[in-house]
Amino acid sequence: MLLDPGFRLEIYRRMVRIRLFEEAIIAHHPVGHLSIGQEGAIVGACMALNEDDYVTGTHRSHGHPIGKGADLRPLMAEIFGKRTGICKGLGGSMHLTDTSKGLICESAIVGGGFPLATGAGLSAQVRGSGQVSMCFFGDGATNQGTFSESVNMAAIWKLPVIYFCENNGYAVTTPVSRSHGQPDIARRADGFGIPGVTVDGQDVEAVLAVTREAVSRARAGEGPTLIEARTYRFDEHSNRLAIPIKYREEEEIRFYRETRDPITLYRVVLAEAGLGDDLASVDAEVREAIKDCVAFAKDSPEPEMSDLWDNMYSNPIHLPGKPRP
Amino acid sequence: MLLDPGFRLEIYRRMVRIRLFEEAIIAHHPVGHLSIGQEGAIVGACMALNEDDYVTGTHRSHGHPIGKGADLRPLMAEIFGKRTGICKGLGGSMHLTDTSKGLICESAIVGGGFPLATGAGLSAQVRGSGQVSMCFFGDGATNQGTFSESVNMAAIWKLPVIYFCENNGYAVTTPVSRSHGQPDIARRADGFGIPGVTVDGQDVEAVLAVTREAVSRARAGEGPTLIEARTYRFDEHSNRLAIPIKYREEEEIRFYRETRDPITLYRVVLAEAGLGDDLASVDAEVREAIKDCVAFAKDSPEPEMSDLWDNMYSNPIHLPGKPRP
Amino acid sequence: MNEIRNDTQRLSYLQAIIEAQREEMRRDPNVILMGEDIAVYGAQSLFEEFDASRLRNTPISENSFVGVGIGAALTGLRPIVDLTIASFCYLASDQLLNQAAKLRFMTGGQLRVPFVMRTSTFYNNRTAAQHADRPYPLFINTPGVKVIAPSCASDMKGLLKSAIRDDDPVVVFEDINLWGKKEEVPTDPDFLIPIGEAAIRRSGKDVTIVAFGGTVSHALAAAEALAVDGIEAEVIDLRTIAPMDRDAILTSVAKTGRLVIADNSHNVGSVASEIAAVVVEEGFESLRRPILRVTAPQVHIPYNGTLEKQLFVSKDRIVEAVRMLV
Amino acid sequence: MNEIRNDTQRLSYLQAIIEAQREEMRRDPNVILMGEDIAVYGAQSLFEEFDASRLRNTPISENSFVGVGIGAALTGLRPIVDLTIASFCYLASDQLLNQAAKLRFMTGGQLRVPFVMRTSTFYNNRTAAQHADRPYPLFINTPGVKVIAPSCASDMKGLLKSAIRDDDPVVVFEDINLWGKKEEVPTDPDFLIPIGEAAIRRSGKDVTIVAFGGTVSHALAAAEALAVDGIEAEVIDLRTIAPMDRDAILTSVAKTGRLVIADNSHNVGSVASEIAAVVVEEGFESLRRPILRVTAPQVHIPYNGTLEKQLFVSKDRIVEAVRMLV
Ligand SMILES: Cc1ncc(C[n+]2csc(CCOP(=O)(O)OP(=O)(O)O)c2C)c(N)n1
Ligand SMILES: Cc1ncc(C[n+]2csc(CCOP(=O)(O)OP(=O)(O)O)c2C)c(N)n1
Ligand SMILES: [Mg+2]
Ligand SMILES: [Mg+2]
Repeated sequence: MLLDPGFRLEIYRRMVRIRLFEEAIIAHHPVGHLSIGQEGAIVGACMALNEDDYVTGTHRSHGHPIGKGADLRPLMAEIFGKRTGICKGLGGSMHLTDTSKGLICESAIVGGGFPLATGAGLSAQVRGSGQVSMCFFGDGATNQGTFSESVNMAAIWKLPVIYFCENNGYAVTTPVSRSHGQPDIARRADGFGIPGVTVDGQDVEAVLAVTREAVSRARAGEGPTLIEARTYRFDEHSNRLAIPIKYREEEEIRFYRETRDPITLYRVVLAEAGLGDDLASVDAEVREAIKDCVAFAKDSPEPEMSDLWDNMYSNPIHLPGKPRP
Repeated sequence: MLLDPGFRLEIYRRMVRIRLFEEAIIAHHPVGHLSIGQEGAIVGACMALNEDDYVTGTHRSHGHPIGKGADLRPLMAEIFGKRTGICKGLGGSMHLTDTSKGLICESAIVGGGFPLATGAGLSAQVRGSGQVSMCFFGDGATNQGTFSESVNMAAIWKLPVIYFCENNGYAVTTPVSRSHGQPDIARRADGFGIPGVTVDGQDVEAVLAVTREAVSRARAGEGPTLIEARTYRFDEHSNRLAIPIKYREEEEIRFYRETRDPITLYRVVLAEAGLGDDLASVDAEVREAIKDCVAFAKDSPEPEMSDLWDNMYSNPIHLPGKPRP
Repeated sequence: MNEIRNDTQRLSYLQAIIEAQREEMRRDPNVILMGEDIAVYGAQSLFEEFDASRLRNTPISENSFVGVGIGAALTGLRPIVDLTIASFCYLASDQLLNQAAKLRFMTGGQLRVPFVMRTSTFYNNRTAAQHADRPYPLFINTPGVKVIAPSCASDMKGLLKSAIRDDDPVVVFEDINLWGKKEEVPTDPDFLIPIGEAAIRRSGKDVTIVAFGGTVSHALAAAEALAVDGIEAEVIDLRTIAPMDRDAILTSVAKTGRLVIADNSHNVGSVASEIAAVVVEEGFESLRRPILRVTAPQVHIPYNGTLEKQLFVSKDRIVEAVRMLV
Repeated sequence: MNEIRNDTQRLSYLQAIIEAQREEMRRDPNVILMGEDIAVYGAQSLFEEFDASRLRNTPISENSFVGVGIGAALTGLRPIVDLTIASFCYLASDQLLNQAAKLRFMTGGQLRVPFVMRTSTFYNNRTAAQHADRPYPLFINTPGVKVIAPSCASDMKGLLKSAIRDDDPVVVFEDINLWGKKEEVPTDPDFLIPIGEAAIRRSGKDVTIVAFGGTVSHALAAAEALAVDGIEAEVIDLRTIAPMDRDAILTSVAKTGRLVIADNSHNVGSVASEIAAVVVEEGFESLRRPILRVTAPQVHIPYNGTLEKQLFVSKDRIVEAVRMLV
């Protein structure tokens, strides 16, 4: 695969945006589930998509919109619960859904995105729009019944859906080895008659390559693909949940942080490709953008009680508890 | 496999009991979903079990208790909705659950039995009782999320469960080819790391053999097995549902009825084994038993309103609508 | 039961469902129909007219095919999902209540969810407790979902068409005890009945009877029987369960001072309970007597048909309740 | 809040849950605990004492692991399933309502279902609408399930122990806003509080306030504030939501003639609605004023914490409601 240098820098830029966005969360408003360590999987998958392709994500929701190219200001304002947030402060950290970039749901119900992504694929097929639907989910989510149900439906109807597993090895404290009858998630694809591929999620271009193949199959009407990207979460499950037990070794965490960081690894690749000088300017640019979005979020107003009512239905309905006009 | 002649005749007897029981339903009280054509799969599976092993079944519920050796009188009385029915006339045709034979549920919610059977396996394991749990279900049911969820749990915990698919090719009018990403149901097992085997469901001894193997694995602590028995339903989906479309060929039905009837096929086997003379006496005996159970059902009283209240809770509770004593 | 427009056509309740779907599928290519064995449940004639791509026989995967419909609704289609039997609603309730009901709100209004889920209550049909639920209350506590329960063919047509054109998720409760009932139904392809408005089926000054779906005909029969004795009942057909037309109920009770509610849900936590709560909260001053709920008792539905049919709302049970009040 | 037996121990609400489970696991080897990451949700100390075979970390498969618990209950175990967050109840509602609730009945009493499902309401926690449900009404319309919602540590211990020993399915609603609250809790391993009985937390003659779970402390605070002005409120802690102690409520209202219900459910189809319906049906003669429901409004729970906390029951909202009645 010969990638254009500008495109490669955009890959790099989006990974750094996710990383610094979340470091800013840690510094300024520590809520939620971070994607730090998983940027290669996310960005590799998103860069294989067109802007109008659909995406569903998870409780670990910050990476997907950024990977898909969303503006940072409304995302950070959402983290802060502000009215200028992408969801007006109503959705929050687990739900950074930017529909202008094709996102239709970041589901905090684990497994909730499978049917929705599948439905988006059905919609694209019925309308003949040529769009594909990218469904992000974790290793833990594959044990939810909606996974099998949805993959099967996409298989029957040859829907243009890519089921993309960010396998970070754990669901909260539960390792894949103790929650899956066998640990190769991609192997589940065969039972539904679709291809399943495993890829190194820390190698962003490898992820891009397998995803592009899945996207072409989907656009060609050949149906869904299951991609399992092996990755790792560098931080705790969530900033907000105290974990009283030790379920993974310090050694393991150090190994990933020090030798398998997708950004560090990609810097080496780009440097070898002669793009080393550009990295620093991308870094600086992203740092500025982060500063800007944090300031924007801090300065923004909170939503008002009337916003709750205004976002409930497509038509005005007088419901119990709604202040009479 | 060398089977004792008495055991073989018992296999035959149970198949004939299912067949004649359901023919009596057609003649006397036409309700429900019949297992005619599927007796080989059901009885082959049940004969691999001990009396205290657990069984869960489906809306097509008549075969499982008979296969497991249940008395016919309470079953037929249940069909007639009588108080002497196995479920006191409260459960009915889709729910012939005889707990004295290890049955714990005949679920009319398609897929509802998977977790229950898995739980019975967990119970046997925790209590160290040595029992196994046999989960019957249809081809259509495998698309329910509970199938994958439950099989996976049984796989992780190596539970003594046998997942036994009566694949009769259709879910109501929907053929397997249009509802399954790929049609080999047994192939789904591999995704969960358990063995999956396919067997000719019209060959009762073949079914018995594969089930015995699965039962030994289960009792030995080696975990669950998925068995797919290829079978065929000779009658309509249900006596009570008008099917306005043609979804299977007359030719196909005739082929199965005429050449793949599990009872006819087994008669040939037994005759070849020199048991031909015994068949007629088994037939006569079963015919008598059926006559007897129909008469019993007809003569039995209906349940009373108080029976509804008496079967709700383990302790007396005064609930809205309950007549004050 | 609605005023007859220019042209009408004699349709059963089930035919009205099919015609409403046919007309909306003609009108808007984004309307699709999904469900298990949909041809069996009435849609076979649609297969003759529409592209198979818009008629999807689904595998048995309730939570997911409802969710697939919702996902399609988020992305340009207007899906109708037929969930056949209402006892299967629990399986699909997560996608309905955690996704469809919440997504517009949770995205700050970025998304709309033009999604219809049809489901039919199969009571009085000797199919026992796992097929006979009337889970009307399941979808009313969580806001964000509209719920309708039409009582006759013309209402079904007009309300279902409104549901299909609505940009919010709508659950449609059909009643199989009504499927065969025929009446004159407007043929105007723009015949719509607004969601959220009750109908006064009969005027009266002595007592208000609120009913919906399968209980409306019993309420009307009860009113006729009571009229013989000079008791004039006002019969309100709720038509929409959520959002509820509280004004129609309160206005009627302000006139009659007495209220009986006929609802085939189990008693506890029923739609009837909600109506009673609204009236004792907002209409207390006009209440002259207790509010009586005529519902299914708090016991499961048995297979035995003789017992089963005694559990549901009937003309006699409504008459008896009214007589306790007047 | 219960009368103190011989020995007590200071425990938080969450610790009371753990101790109740520990004692019952000691008492009966058939009691097991299942759920996702159960060690994280408080059970880690149980791992030190009990065999791993009785402590099952489940995959993320709510409908099935609840059903696995039910299947185990049918066959000799007494499982406790921890469903962690109440917003996930919809996913598991089919096994709960179509199987656990119905199987004793549908088998004519052949089976018993000694099954406990714990779940906690995560509101006021800035986790937004997909984590903040208070779906108390979900399990009350279908008969066959008992539902408890303890308001304090000792009640939690006594009721949860009763639930574990009960032969019917019991849903236990925990309230995370109470998890940290400590009080003296009896250490007697046979300390049990009967399911189905409400408690009068404070006597009064002017108004009845019915509350449960997280709203009880607000009701008591409201009563204290009202007492300053000479208004004596009777506070009833429902403790069990189903079957409901209707006699306790009706007796109190017979005395006070006024009723306010504090329930964090959304308003429509709430537990409060059911209580209001019962009282206007059976206690109408004693009612002097409208029944007011203090509930969450019919709007989703936002992420923004400032707005979120205004949606739930508070002392001030209860005081305001009472003042409208007296
Ligand atoms: C239906 C449901 N069950 C449980 C949870 C609680 N929960 C939140 S995240 C999580 C683990 C998810 O694991 P995985 O899918 O691997 O995603 P990861 O967190 O590793 O990104 C769990 C159990 C939930 N949010 N939704
Ligand atoms: C949850 C649920 N969905 C749908 C139905 C309606 N239904 C009853 S039987 C059936 C087909 C089941 O097919 P299969 O599992 O192959 O069993 P078979 O009837 O062929 O024995 C369907 C869809 C149901 N009872 N439960
Ligand atoms: Mg994970
Ligand atoms: Mg089948």
